[in-house]
Amino acid sequence: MATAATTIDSSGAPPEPSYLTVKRGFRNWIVTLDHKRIGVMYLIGITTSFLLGGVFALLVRTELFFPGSQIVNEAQYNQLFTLHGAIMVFLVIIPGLPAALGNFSLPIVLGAPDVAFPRLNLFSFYLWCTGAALMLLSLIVNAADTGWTFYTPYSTTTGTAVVPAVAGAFVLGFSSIFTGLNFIVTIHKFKPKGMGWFQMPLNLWGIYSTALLQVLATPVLGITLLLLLVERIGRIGIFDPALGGDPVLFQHFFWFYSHPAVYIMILPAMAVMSDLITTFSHKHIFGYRFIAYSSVGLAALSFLVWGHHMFVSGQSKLASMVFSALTFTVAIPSAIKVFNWVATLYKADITLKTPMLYALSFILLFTIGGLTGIFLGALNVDVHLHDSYFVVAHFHYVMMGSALIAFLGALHYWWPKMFGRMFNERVGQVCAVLVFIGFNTTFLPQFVMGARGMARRYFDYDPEFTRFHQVSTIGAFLMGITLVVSFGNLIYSLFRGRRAPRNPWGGTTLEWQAPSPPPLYNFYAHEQPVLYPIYDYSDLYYDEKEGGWLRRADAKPEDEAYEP
Amino acid sequence: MLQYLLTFVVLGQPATPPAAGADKPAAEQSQPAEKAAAGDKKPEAAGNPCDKNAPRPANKPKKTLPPVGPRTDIGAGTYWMPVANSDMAEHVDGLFLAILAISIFCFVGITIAVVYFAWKYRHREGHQAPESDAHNDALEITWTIIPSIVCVIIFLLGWKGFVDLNTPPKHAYEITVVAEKWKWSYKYPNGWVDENLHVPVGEPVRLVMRSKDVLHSFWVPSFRVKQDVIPNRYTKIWFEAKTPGVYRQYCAEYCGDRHSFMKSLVVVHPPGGFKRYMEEAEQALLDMPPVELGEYLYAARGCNQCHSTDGTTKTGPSWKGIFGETHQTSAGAVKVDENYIRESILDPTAKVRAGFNPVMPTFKGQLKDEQIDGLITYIKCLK
Amino acid sequence: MSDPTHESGYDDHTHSDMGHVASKRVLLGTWGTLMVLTIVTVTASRVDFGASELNLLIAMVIAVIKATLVCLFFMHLKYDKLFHSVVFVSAILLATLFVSFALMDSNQYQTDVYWQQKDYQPTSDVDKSYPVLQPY
Amino acid sequence: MSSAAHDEGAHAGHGHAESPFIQHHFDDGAHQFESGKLGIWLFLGQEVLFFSALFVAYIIYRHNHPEIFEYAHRYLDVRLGAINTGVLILSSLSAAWAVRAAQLNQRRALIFCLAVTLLCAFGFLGIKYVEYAAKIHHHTLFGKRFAPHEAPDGTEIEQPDGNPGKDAKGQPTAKEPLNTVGGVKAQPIEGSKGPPPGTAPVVPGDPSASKEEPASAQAGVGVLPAIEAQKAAGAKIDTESSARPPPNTGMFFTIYFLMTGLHGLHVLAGVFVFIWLLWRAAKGHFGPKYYGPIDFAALYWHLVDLIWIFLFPLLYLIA
Repeated sequence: MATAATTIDSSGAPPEPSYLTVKRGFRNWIVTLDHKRIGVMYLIGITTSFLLGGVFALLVRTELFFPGSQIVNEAQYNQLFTLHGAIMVFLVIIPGLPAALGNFSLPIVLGAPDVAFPRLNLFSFYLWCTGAALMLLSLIVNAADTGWTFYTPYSTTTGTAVVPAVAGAFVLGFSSIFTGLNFIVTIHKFKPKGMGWFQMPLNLWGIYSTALLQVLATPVLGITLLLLLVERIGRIGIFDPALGGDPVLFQHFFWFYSHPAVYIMILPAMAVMSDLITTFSHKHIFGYRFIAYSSVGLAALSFLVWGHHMFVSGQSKLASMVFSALTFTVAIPSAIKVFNWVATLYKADITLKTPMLYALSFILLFTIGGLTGIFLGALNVDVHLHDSYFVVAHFHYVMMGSALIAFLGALHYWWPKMFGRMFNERVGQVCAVLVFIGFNTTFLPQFVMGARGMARRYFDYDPEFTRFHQVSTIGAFLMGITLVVSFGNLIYSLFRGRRAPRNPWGGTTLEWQAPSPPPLYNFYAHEQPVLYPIYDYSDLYYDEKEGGWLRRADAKPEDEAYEP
Repeated sequence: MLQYLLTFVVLGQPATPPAAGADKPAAEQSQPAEKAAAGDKKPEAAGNPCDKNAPRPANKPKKTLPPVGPRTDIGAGTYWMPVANSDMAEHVDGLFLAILAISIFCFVGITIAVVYFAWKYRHREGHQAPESDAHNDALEITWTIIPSIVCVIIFLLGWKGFVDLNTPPKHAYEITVVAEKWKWSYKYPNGWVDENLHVPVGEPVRLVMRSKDVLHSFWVPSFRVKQDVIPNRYTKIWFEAKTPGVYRQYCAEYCGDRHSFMKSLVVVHPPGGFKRYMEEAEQALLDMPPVELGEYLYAARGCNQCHSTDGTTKTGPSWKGIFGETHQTSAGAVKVDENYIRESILDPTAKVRAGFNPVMPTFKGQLKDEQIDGLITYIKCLK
Repeated sequence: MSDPTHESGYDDHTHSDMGHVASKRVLLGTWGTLMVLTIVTVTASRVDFGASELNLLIAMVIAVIKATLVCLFFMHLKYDKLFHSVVFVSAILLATLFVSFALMDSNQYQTDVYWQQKDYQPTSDVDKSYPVLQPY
Repeated sequence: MSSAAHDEGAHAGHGHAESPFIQHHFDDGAHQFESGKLGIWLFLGQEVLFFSALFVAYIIYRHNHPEIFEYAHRYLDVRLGAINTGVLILSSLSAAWAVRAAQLNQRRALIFCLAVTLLCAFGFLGIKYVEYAAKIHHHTLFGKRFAPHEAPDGTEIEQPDGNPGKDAKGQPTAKEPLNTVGGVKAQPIEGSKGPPPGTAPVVPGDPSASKEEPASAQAGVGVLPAIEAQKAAGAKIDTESSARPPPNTGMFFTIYFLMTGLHGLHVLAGVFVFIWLLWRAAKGHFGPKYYGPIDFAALYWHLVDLIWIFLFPLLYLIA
């Protein structure tokens, strides 16, 4: 990270070096306690895992271009989609927004020097690395071919390397728990004076409800995977039907965690999007309390609905009915959020910068993802659609279309603050639009294919689905290339990018008062952050020389924007 | 490329499959060739009875069952759904299209709002964000109540359909389905086991399913039914086919390497066709050489539960090398020959061997003479 | 769910130092009650209260009493911030929710479960139907 | 996991006016203590959910197969379980007392209480070792490895390889003919729900189970009348004297070893934490201004005791 970061301020040279340059050397980075460096290390890990998972996705899609075997045989194909699923879920999207960007932004937005437990934060990162290493071990030895859900009795009887993959997910679970625990204590104990619960930016509401889910749901994944490991190695018989066990019980254990897990993925995305939309609409958010309450409401309701993954997998009629009814309660808070975002755009002053393009495509893709969830919530329609490509398209719309697009939007939003460099706006905007087009080309045909009878996780398919698979593969490659280009654009900006001002987008949250990139303790000693009313843009004006937004209150007498 | 995009998004007419023409059932996937009961053999005089593939007597050519016709459900459905072949399928399609309409309405509404606002309130010279209030409780309440009502309605419709899907009529025709790693086998009441599911048209059929190893899932898109098949547990579904034809059946729950090849066909016979097929199957059953028929019955009729063929005593004596020996029984010493075995099958408690309990159930009326002869030959050959 | 803390993020502490100091009497009293309750629950298990559920119920009631004693006095929940109790109780509520839904479902389909699987050898011999135990 | 538990509590690091252990980013000792307290409570909430899955497995398998639990729990020694409960309650008392001692700056009392807690923990693990050794010796292990030679009350059990069992004194036990029947499992005590073990359940109103399924269903049907006849003749068939344990009794021990094993691991983790705290207390780190680690370790220990308070009746006291 050899960026000579300077902040443009009156005295020229910065009083303190930025967190990137304060202590150089690989060793300093590995043992750092600074939440920003840990966030950057997470970011590096997560983006590489994302590109690796993406490669597996493209291999799966190439294999499916024609029926019959193209580049891999059926066993390898099963390993490919399992790795694609496991890497994307456990390594990229669960730690993605909370750990990488949450770690960076949470303390600065609170105006605090660091998270509550810095060493626990570093310990979580080490756990993430151990989990990733175990997953790679499974990949190298004989990749697991059980699907990312590890359903028994197949996962306990297959000959592939399931134990390292499951052990990796077990360890990653604890990394997620400790991150969540850290964030809850930080939000409770480090709020600055004057920032009560309802003066907090919505991003923190999202991170808070995600952290609650991470702490209270992930342990059940831990115990489930522990039982799976002991079952597979020791044949204890808890999930083994021949010894009196019950495979459906494993599904209950697994989905009790995994549905809150999908909310761990989407809640931080919604949180960041709320901030993004209000910043680029240059207008106060519409319905602050409703968005905040729906975040916490989603966190609470997500514990009640796990049975809708098991409507046809041997769950009783009574339980299916109860879970279907509860599943529809979860649809309401999501709808409220989308309506509030659209209402925020009303009578706004919208600048379509890259992060805003990602935010708008998030709204549209999340709407499709949410609405297709209604199909899968209705019982008799789900009987037909379950385990078909309709489900594949649904969860890609919600996970990739919403959570990952939000991750990209947030990454572009905070990039100037993280690295003090502005990325190329034009390239960013084009990539955002191309990702939107590529995504829809990939997954819209899968809805139709799934409803027509294309089953999930199929290596070979009946010829009548060929056309849909071909369109989907083309879309997948378009999206893959665009994502690589957008990451390239960001990395290119590290070396050639324009210096970033403190407030490039005109945000009102505290991180935009910090220099970019911020010093080790986020704010200079003489420049403690001032808490302005939340989402009030009237005081901000765009300054050409600065290349960013300034506050009239800070204007010096010689500036023309000065008002006594 | 454009043509691909147009076919599914804009034109909206069902995408015709590239491979026109009849899709031969056992063609491209390695669908196991239609296996009649016995392999085909050269006609010749009957040789040693224990030789399973002994040449068949000339006058009895091997009976083969009629091959399954080509699939009739390709491209037959609407744009979204495969052909609806049962009235429950109609309900599912109805609810699906209702939800689809609501979804398209909401999505188009939101898209128009977003695009319009993004354009009308775009940042430009002299444009200030006009005054607007930060929250409006009445609006919030309305867009909470309306989606809730819609959701409740959808839930109720979905639940009603689900209840119908899970309560089979009393007189349904029952077929046992056994799923094992990458093969379905359908056991019909007359003992015939087939690779494809044959059902009569217009009659409710009930499937009692179990798995031998891992989770599988029985899914017939045309009937809109799907149910996981779990080891050590019976799971049940029912459907009533409306139109005769051949429909595709899939395994929907991931079950290992050849999960995508684990599929079969559902043959809906026109009225009377099913009965004819079952009779032919019955004949094919009895048509095997006696020793193979005996071995088949040893497994199919469950003799293997109590009698082993490798010498270990289980509930009953082992059949290995038993033929010709004399054993103490409750009615004195008896030589194990044809009529002792026939008597033990039909009236098990007549001469119970010493040291074993009279717990064998009688098979009187359940086994035909050819089947009993088959069992006797099989026992004779167990050296 | 959320507990509006004061601005400064931590409350002023009214006691001499940070936490509440438990008196000897409270500690020994709690310990004594816990030991007595243990003896009670052991003897109660020997008495046959008719239906086996009744025994389970009594044992659980005693266990819950002991648990609340430990929480309130040994773990200072009685004198502590409310949010700590909220966290602990919500964890327990989620656990009971998990138990009740899983039991509701499992109880419904038990009639279809059977153990005498024809194709498996009886459990006493080696399961030939399973592949050899993989190293991992 | 537990190494992280004490991690967020105590942060040895460069000094601050009040006590050498206050981290720089905390305003003062109280702020750090409050944050640590909330952190440990969240960790305890997480631990509750970590154990919840085992309680779910216990309740489901006990509800569906009560005969296994009634039969198998008699292999456990209630006296040892009760002693263990007493030991853990005593260690809870000493842990709570250690917190009090730290708050009142009584260093010797603090060291004494920590030592007592450690002793009790070792005692608990010792008793657990004795119990496990007994189980391994009697072959009452989990899953397929459950093949004990004698029933809970000492009478021999006929081994699956067919040789008739011997009672405690070594003579072949004279058994009613019924018990030698191989495939038939003993009839459970009346009043138990669930299908009679060992016979495919004849599902009421489900013709398929009996009509179509050959073999075991019919064999099962064939056997039941014999047992009914035996019962009609007034002979009380109960599991104690009968030769063979209910099928899959290994499931009880699967859950027993899972619960007590995981609990034992947490006790072991607690032992390491308390050794580390004893060492720091001896060096005089703790005082009224800084006793966070002691308080948080005590809270963790109380939770471990809490879990055992529920484990003991559930596993040992099944009437």
